[in-house]
Amino acid sequence: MSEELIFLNGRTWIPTVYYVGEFRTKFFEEIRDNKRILGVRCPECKCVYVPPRATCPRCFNKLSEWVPVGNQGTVLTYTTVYYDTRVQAIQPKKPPFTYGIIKLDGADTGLIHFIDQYHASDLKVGMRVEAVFKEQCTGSILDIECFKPV
Amino acid sequence: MEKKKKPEDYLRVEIPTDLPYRWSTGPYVGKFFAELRDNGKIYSSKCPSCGFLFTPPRVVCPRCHIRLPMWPDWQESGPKGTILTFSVVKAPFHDTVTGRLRKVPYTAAGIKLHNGGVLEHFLDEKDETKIKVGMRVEAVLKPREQRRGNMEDILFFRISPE
Amino acid sequence: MGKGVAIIAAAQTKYGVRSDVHLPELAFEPVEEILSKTGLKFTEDGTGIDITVSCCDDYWDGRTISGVFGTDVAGGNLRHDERLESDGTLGVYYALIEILAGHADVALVISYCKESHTEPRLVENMCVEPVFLRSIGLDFLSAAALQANRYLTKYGITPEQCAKVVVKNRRNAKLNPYAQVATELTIDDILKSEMLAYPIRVLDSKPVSDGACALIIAEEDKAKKLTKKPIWITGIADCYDLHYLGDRELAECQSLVTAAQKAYKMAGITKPVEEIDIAELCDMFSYQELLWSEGLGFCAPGEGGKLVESGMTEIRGKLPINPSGGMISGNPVTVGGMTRVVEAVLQLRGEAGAHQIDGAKTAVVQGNHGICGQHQCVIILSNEGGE
Amino acid sequence: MPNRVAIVGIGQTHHAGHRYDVSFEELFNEATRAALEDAQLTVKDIDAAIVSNMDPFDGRGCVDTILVGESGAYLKSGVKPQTGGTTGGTSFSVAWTYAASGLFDTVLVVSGEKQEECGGDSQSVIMTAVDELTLRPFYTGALGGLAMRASRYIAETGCPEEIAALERVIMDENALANPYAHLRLGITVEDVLKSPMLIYPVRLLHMSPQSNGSTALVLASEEKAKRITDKPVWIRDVVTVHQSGFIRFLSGLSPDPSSHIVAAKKLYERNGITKPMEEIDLFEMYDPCIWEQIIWMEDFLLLEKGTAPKLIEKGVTRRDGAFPICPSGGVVCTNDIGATALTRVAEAALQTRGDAGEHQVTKEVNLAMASAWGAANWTVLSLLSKAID
Repeated sequence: MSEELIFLNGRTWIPTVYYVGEFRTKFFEEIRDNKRILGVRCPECKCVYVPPRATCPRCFNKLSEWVPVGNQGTVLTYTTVYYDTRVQAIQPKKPPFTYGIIKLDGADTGLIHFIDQYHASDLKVGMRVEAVFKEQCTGSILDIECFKPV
Repeated sequence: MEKKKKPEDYLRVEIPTDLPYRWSTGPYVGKFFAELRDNGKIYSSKCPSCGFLFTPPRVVCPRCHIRLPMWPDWQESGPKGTILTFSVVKAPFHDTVTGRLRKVPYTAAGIKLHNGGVLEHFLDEKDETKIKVGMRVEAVLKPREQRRGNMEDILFFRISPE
Repeated sequence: MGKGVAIIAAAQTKYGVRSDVHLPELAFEPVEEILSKTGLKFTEDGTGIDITVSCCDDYWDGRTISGVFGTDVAGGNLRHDERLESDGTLGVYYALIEILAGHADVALVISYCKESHTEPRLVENMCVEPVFLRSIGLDFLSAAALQANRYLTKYGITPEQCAKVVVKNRRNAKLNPYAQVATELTIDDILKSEMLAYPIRVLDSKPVSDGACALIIAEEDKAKKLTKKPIWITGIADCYDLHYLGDRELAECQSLVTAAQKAYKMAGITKPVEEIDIAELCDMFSYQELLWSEGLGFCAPGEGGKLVESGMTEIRGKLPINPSGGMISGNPVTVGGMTRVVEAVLQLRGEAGAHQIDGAKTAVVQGNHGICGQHQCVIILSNEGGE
Repeated sequence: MPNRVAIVGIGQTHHAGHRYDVSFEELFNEATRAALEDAQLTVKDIDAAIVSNMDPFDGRGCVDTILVGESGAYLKSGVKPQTGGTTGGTSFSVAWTYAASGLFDTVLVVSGEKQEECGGDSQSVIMTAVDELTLRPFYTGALGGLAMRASRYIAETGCPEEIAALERVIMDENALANPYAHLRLGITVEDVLKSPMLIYPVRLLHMSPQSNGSTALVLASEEKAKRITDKPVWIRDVVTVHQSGFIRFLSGLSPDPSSHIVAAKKLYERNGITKPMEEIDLFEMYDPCIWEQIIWMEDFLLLEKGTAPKLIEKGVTRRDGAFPICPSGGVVCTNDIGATALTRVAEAALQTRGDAGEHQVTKEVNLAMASAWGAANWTVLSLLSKAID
């Protein structure tokens, strides 16, 4: 085929904004004001959820009981990311960086966040980590800077 | 009563949707673009079953559900035509390609091309009182060296002097 | 099920980076083929196709209500055309539901996607919860890597065992003319390929791919009239898992286990390994074929690595998995599950050519949608039956 | 004979200009809970969940997977339809089919939209709905098509603007009686006539607003439905008719009939309806603009062109009229895109059950119709009845 291929460059840009909702806002306020992470407990199955949500996905109960969980936790799994999304920076950190799923002490579910290590020898499933908070909080999950090994 | 909260009082996370695309134009619209760019010609294809004319040519007839003819079984259309519908856009909105507000006003029109189908394009007249359905119009192309192989190789349609 | 439902025809495009065509043109290729194969038309008098079900995704297609252009391709003008944003297997499921409900007798199901015209990681980032996941840049690749590491660590599955999946499937792909990438690889090639997100390397993941599939599904009487080789859907089920990865035990796949159990029950299968002749699974990443194999009950939890090492899942093994080459040899998302159905149909009809498994009678297909296989669909197909 | 299915639970959130107070997930959950509560069921009773929205308005893909915890879909079946404005109607049709298939007895359908999350610029979202190769630079906004249809109707029938204003006021009166409606203005005909012209002949008050909200229904197969409630609303039929975006658009004055007419004819033929206005008791129409309500009355009810204005003048479409249209206030008062078409069905079902409260129509409702509109003038038309046969 000698036919030349013509391409058009396109883009979808929409100024999307996501509302946290009054219920979940407490989670971010607590980080900002007290540098403390909260979970919500289901009255029926007693599961403590982090990230918080207003409904127990298993029992469907409305959740309202906030419970503090530890700023320390255990790494359930992690991955060190080496690729770059290149075109736009959706990744808040420059590769290589590490995501971990961290089960905070007292929580029954894991929170996905950054672990500030990327050498294989420094990372291990089951390792203990602790949240590092930002000085200036804006009300985002990035108010937690990352988790660092204890 | 509690003071009414303003939008900015509510916690929110701003992350724009920003997705890049690189569209393949394929053997139908792509070839139409190439002919427009290289030879300044507008082509249409005709459904062999129902006779509907497609400008630019497309792959399948929605009515008859058969593959439409490929190049070179197309017919030359325009550059003259008549206004079928039009709309003067006055309210600005974000252009999803540039991420900026569209410059308004502009007029978009559905033009029934001579010997062709209906082509949507700009009309070089922003005063709606001067535009009437059925008016004769004519395509104005960019100079050859500025044409890139897309719809905007046609600058706009202008109302023909009667 | 209230009545027999069968797949009577299947078609697919060649997969690859298809810069030569615009998306509707790609989608029309298998539709044109299947219409010409079956002679079916879009009629209103009950002699042709009653409904079209399309599976595609707005963000992947770069178009809001992507089904609008799909209407022309799907024969939907002034007709009943339904559009789902999910994997193609869910489209097959919905067509069957339409038929069982008595709302349609013959359905065309299509799925299409052109991954190459956008940036997959950015699209996937749109498909996660924004406040906690989109904010940190998560996409389906980094999420899969979290799942892979959890699975490997929990059960001591080795990167070599995952690599063996790739070696096997890419070799199978050499026998499949529709496959995108068909290469003879060694385990070493994979283990030395570029690391994307630990433990997933470039060769552990599927390439960027474009393609489309079409199927015709019909109720029993019409199926028998329309083809001599109907492929019966004897079991089918889907199941959702939770969205937040930290809510799930990622080393298990609860939604797949649930869907598989339901589908097996419907099909009357009690010993999957004995009763199934062939499996086509959505292995977007090498570890997934192992994890999904466990979910489908081909081996005990944690035994996926040993399963691939045993040679049982090789093309000439007792239970060949992905003789087509699998998704790891290149199929787009949203289409991938339907490609598995198309491949299973070819096998059960004895039309798979060089990668034919002789005497295959029963096949299982797995499709999924969402982050880390969150929404799973299992389909059991057989060339014997009709109720 | 397909299996019969009934609506056994109806729920909706308040539809509002802003719902900053809740997250997207919580919004869908509100409607889901309301529908389950109405049916007096728990999430354990649900076999499948059909969850839908129009993704780019909310800036999320795969929302069925994101909402699993809030829709009750965990470890259950389901799928996400997406057909633009029609989505809610399509989702209803899909849920009806699920419940009729014999594979699922009780099916939840929840649709919604948090339009404020697209940053307030819905025009830009809709711009991405037109052909990327040939049409995006010339996009005229959603309004363009509505205005062209309205101006053509006026030219053909001489319908005075006062009729549109009157019907808009009737809708406002309905909305004032419906606590869930978004725009409840207390406007007069004069107000409508003086409201700013957007594109001739469409004025600001003619148009539907941008709303946020969610609606949910619980559907059940015949045996289940009879056990769940003593007031089931039976689904007589649902007809879907799509049409090609290109042929409608590119032919301008298309020779093809509209999908509304094709759908209506099919529905009436399948259900032995010969005089729709006499046999059907009310109609919840998807009316994106008040002019469309007038034009589409004629399309859906197979009336002669230009006859709708007289019916409006006579008060036929009012809540106490002979053929009430949109007693809820309709889409011109409430438009949370993904939910809109499902809200039409929900409202028609409430009226059929006699549970619409202050906006309950005067006449008895035995047979009600609801329409959906979206994408390239696509149609879903549903027929609900009080009696099973």
